[in-house]
Amino acid sequence: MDNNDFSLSVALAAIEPSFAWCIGCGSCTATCSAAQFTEFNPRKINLLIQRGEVAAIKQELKKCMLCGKCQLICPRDVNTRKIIQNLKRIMQ
Amino acid sequence: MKAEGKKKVWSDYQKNIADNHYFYVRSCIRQTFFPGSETTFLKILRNNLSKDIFEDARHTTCTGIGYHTDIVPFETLMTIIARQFALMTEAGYSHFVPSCVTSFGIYTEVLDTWKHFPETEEKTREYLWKATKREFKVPDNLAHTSDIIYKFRENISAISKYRLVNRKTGEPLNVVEHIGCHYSKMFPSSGVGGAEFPAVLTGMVESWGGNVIDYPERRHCCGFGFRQYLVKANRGYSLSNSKKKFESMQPYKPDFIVANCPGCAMFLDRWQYTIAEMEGTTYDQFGMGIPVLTYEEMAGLVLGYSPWEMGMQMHQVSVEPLLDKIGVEYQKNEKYKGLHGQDIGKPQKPQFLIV
Amino acid sequence: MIRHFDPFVLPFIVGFTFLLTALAVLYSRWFIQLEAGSHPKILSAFFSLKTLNAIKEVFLECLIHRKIFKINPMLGYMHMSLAFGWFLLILFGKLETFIYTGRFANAIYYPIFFRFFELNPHQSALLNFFNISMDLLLLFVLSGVCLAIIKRFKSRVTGLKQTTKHTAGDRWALSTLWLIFPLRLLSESLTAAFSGNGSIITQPLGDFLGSFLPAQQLAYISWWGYSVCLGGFMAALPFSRYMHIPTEIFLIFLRNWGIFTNKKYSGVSNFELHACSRCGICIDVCPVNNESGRRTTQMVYFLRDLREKKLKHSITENCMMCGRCEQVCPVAIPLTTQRQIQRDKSMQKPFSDFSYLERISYNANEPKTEVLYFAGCMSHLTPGIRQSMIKILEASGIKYSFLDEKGPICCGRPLKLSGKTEEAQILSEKNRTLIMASGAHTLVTSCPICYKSFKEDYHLNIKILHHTEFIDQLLVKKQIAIQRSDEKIAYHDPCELGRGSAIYNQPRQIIRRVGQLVKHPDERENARCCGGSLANLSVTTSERNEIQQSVSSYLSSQPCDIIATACPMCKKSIGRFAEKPVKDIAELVASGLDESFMNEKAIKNQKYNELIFE
Amino acid sequence: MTEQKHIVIIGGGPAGLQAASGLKDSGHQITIIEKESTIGGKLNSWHKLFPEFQTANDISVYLINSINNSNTEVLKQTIVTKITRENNHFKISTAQNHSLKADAILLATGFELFRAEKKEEYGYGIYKNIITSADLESSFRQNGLKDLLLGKTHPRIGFIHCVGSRDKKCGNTYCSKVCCVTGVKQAIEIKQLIPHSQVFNFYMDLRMYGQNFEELYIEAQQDYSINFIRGRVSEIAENIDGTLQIKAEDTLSGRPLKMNFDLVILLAGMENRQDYDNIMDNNIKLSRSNGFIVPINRHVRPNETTIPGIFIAGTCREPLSIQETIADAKSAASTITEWINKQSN
Amino acid sequence: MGNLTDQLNKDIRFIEGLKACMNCGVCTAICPAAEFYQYDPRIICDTVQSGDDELIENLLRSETIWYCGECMSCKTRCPRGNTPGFIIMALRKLSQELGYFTDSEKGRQQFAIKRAIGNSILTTGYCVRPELVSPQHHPEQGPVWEWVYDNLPEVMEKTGANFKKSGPGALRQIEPEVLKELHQIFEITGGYSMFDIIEKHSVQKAHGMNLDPSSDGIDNQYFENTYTQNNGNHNH
Repeated sequence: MDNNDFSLSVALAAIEPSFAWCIGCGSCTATCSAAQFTEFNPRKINLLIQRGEVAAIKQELKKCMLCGKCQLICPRDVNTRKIIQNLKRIMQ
Repeated sequence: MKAEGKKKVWSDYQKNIADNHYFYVRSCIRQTFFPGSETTFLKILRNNLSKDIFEDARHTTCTGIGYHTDIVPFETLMTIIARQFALMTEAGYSHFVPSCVTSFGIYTEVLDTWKHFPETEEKTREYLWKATKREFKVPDNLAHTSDIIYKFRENISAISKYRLVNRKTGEPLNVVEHIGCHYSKMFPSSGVGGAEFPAVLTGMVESWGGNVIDYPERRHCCGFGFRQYLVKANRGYSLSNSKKKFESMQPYKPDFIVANCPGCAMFLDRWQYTIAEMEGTTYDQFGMGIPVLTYEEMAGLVLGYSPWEMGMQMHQVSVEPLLDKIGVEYQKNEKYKGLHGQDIGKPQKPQFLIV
Repeated sequence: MIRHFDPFVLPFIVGFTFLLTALAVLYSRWFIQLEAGSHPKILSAFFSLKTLNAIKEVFLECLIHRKIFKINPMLGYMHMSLAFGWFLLILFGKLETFIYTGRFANAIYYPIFFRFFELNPHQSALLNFFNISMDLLLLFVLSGVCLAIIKRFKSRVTGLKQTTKHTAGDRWALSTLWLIFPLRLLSESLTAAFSGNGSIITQPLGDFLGSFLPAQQLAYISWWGYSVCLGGFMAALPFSRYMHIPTEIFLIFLRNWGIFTNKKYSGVSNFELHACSRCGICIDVCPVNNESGRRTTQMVYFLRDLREKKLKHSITENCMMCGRCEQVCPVAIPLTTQRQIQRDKSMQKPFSDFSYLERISYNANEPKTEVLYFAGCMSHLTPGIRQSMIKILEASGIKYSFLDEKGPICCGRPLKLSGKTEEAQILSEKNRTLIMASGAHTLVTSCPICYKSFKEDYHLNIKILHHTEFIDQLLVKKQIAIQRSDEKIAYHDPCELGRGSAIYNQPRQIIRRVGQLVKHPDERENARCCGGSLANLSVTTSERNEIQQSVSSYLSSQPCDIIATACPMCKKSIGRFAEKPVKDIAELVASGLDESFMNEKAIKNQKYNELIFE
Repeated sequence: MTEQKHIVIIGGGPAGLQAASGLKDSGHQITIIEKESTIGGKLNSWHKLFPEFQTANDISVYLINSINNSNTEVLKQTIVTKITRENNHFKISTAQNHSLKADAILLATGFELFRAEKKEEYGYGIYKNIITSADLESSFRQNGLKDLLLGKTHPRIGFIHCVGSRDKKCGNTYCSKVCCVTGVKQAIEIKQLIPHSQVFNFYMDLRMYGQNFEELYIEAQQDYSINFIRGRVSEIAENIDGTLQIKAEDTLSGRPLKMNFDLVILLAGMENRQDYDNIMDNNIKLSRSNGFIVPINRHVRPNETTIPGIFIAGTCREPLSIQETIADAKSAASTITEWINKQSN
Repeated sequence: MGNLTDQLNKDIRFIEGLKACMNCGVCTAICPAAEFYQYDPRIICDTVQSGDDELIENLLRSETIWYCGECMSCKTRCPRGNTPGFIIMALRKLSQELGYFTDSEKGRQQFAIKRAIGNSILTTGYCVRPELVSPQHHPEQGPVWEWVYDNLPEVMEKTGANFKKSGPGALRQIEPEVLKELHQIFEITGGYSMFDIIEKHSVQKAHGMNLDPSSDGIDNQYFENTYTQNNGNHNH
């Protein structure tokens, strides 16, 4: 953990800090359109950002269809779609 | 580090260790790699401490390694163990002393299982009777050989010839103690000092003048992992675990490592060689590695036993630097000689590790 | 003979020539940049009624400013007085000089500074008539200027909540513009004071001023000022919002000849861009602005930044794409298209991998299905809608199947809106194949977002209906019937369905059958954005909530029992804060279904299929 | 007016004080027996109270004032040695040789903090810079962690939840209930004190059961960017530089995780280790569960023990927050008055 | 509860090992295997606790259950008194009984272990004997061991071992009648049948892989394969 790369979470925090509000309830993953067909797991992505495990995220991100369901059901009003959107831009 | 804190912990784990009349069983790994240690243990008990310790030639392995590689069923294991107990009972002993930590763990586990599931003990008695017509009593006292040495550490200290002190500087030697996982992790109360800060080796080291160092990965497994070492394809597991420990202890500049588990002692010795040859790194300043002792050898040295009769030539990491620090007198050229001084050749020198 | 030159006209001439050259250069460049195929189109359309229409429109929009009048007469008058008044001044001035000199061709500045050059009062009645009318026109224009000045300092007077922030070019042009006509009045009056060539306004004013001022000297200075301002204004024009005055004229012609901005940025886009008068009408209607006081992202600023090449991602992305601004834009610029183009640009190479979709295939649960129902992602979060649709479909007795029963593949519109067109296509292709595989002749969806992309991007050769259209047809063809209740229902038009797809009537027809439809100000084209829109990629959650909150409270405050809508997203956004029950039309219908009727007609459904799906 | 009775309250903490002030106008004689030299109980060692950061001192001052200039008698530094029952009253004798006749006894003996050294793997009392939540409160009272962090400006600080709670290994299967929110509260306080510190909470579940607790948790995440990791810490070891290495699993990402900390705070749970049996004479037997005293009925008679005349209030019955304790003490007071009235007619 | 769960519940170590897991992850935190392999004991507990036969069968056929080193560190820590290590042992037993173990690379290694350790127990009375640790299979043992290995009788004599002689002492020869008792115990307690099951399924697998397992001993292709093959997909 001490040698993880937190640059991404720092960069993202400047644009959209709400990823840190996640309580890991997993409802985003439960509702995710992509998650019914794949292992895609928005909850985990959100977590990996916080843990600075960037490498794992990149491939995963590509599965998101940006449909925005996650946003509608998040109990903590995490701006999930904006987060993914910006991640895509940062990592591109 | 606040020592008094630890002392408090130890006080919670005062283990009852019988003080005489032991029934001794050997260890697969100990007798294979460091038979001298077992010899030394018996000598110390019989000659220095004049205790009665009996070994029955008919005892066998506890099949622990087979059990922990999952090829030997629990029932078989329990019955084999029952047989050992039977031998003990027949010999009129009731204090059972295994030389192996894995065995010790297994004996503890089996006794615990019999306590919680009496039907299993019944079944085992049945099996044993069917197979060997033997019967047994459960031992009154179960102690690992290191517990025995721990119990008599002060007596040994009283008659010691050497101290675990650097003869030149007078400084106590820095000792890394490593406890076999199965000694007390499974049943903390079965080990002297419990699972977190076992006192069994620390007690010896401290009463013989040494200074035990505590390092972050102290509790970590040496990495034997049974199948993880025995199968060539898995040895990376074994190696990486030991490596983790070496890296974690290095900054404390240990003078030697002492272990109470046959496997651990051997691995911590051999993996230093492997890492040196693979990566060109050793964990001391001189490229010779950190000497790894069995607690029997440590006791033997303190009492002035000849390192070579104790079989310390069988270590891959040379022990001489340590012997010199302590000031032990020994014959350099005797090291690789046979019992009657005959020449039986010498091991080759490793590429990197200095011997 | 009369003097025909004086150095003070130089500033005007310089400014004027600069303006002409500038426009010539720019317009010809943009004209060349027009999309391939536009030029022949123009040629063919040039000699046709289209051109006449264009001229009419120019007159109505650029001079009279009809649209602005509609939105708010005060503002309309202001624009008209300035534009039309000024136009007439030029026209009458020209005529006056023509009659006076008897020559048509005069120095370009001559009519403008006529009163300076011709000091003797007119003799003929005709000329006096012109003199009078010129004075009146000047008054007319000045009234506009006054309003403009008031507007700037007290915008609410002209009915605008906010007015646009200005750039340097704007400020320069603006201040010169304000000065032009007062100075003209002053110069003419002062001149009249000593020459008596004034008319009903300038003469008395001149006499009055002359009574205590050295009229002759001041007049000359004032003429200088007048010329400088004129020249200054024209010089500043290409760099200011006033660029819209000439540009709009061209744009109207292009539009009438059928030239629009399509998917790519082209020459016409430039015309559109510069035709924006920054009137600021789009600011007031913008949901993002209204609720969150964000004053950077509205179209007027978006276009300005784009024009000045300092457009930021955050600006491009912070828009609900609800299309309300486009609705009210007096210049009728295709604003959302413009923004979409910028989004497409901002997204570099594709960054998605939907290979996992390959595994999915359509397995028909029955041999032949006529109607294919696609709930859409959002409807899966509003089971009410989904279940109601099933109930209705069952009742109708049509052979249908539920494409995304197990959960949907996104229609791709959200990706498209975020500028990832290519990636969106992968999704739409996948859905397309699934839809076609079903063999259905009609596709019904509950989600306006999906509906729009089905219509626009899917190129399906089968009927595509939003469930409101579908239900309406069912009712019209008496396939289902509902018992009418006397509940008052206010309908909220979803952006994508209303402005987006021009479906306003079907929902209302259905509601009239269910209960009483309640009218309210912000409906149809003027419907508000619910705040849920997926199009906005940078709005924060709290800003989103503010928008949802105000829409909800607006709707709740209407004299109704139920708030109805036809979009799962709207339902969720409004439902979150509304004090009154929020229902989707499908739910209203499903709950009001007339069972007895159902049974009777259950037999006839085969006929029905022939009826609507010929 | 019924004849005056004598009510003895054992324990001068929040529960005892509140009960006393609830009874002071009942016309009965009230005695508080407190083993410490001051009354106020654990309140005296807390700094601020969740969820609104109310100063603990204010509360104790309030409680103490509420019994001032009433005829309530307070015996400080007094330890009860024996309680015997004599026909319809009790006799209480103390180590300080008092002998009191009591018609009713209220046990407000409170709780003891779990002895964190029992979780050896966490090395409390063995490694420096491992402290309990209580230690942290007192160092807050002495204003700051300077002595602990040696002026580090960017320290990394870890909170370990459920220490001595929900843990069979140390015999406490129950949840101590207040540690979750305490951890969140203290994390925030640390952030306020050392803005550049990195704070991590290791939890199994966060049980934000009370009004505004969840809001505090949200605040911790949103305004103080405190990190929460769902995973129980397995062990702590000291590095050569004195920092602490912890091991845990980040169960939400399913990865083992190793981190170094400058300071680790153990959120020690509540225990009731009072040896009542020794004090009570043989015919008085309180029923206990997990060490806490069991009332006749948790729902409707929470303050009455199985022995008529002996009542309970506060955390000697179950883990409670300060607010709950005080509410409980109020109910205990009225229960006692009712009971006495019943007795006398 | 599924059928596999029932079978697991027959194993005392399973009953002992899994009481009620609350997924706190402390076992994974302490686990040496989790640091090295893609391995998470918590998830294994969770899976067996789910009682879902399909999931458990996948587990029994997976590499995962063979990663544990049985150091039992997890037993010390679990706040609910579970022992993931025991659960693993129960799973491995079942995986072998059902023949699932040959589906995984790590599982197939049971063959090598049986041939080496199993046979050693039965023939020498000890799991490990110096003869078994050939420098060829154990390069990591280093030159000193090579020297020991080449001079076993002398070296052992010097250290006071009773190498291959009768009577007590280290490395003594275990007498035939003792071995007989051992065999009978294996016979009666199911030790042999476990060996046979391992042999049976392994031999089948060997043929499936076109590798010769030979009748016994360690000089054959399948031993070589199971003893040395590592596809490198096991670690983080």
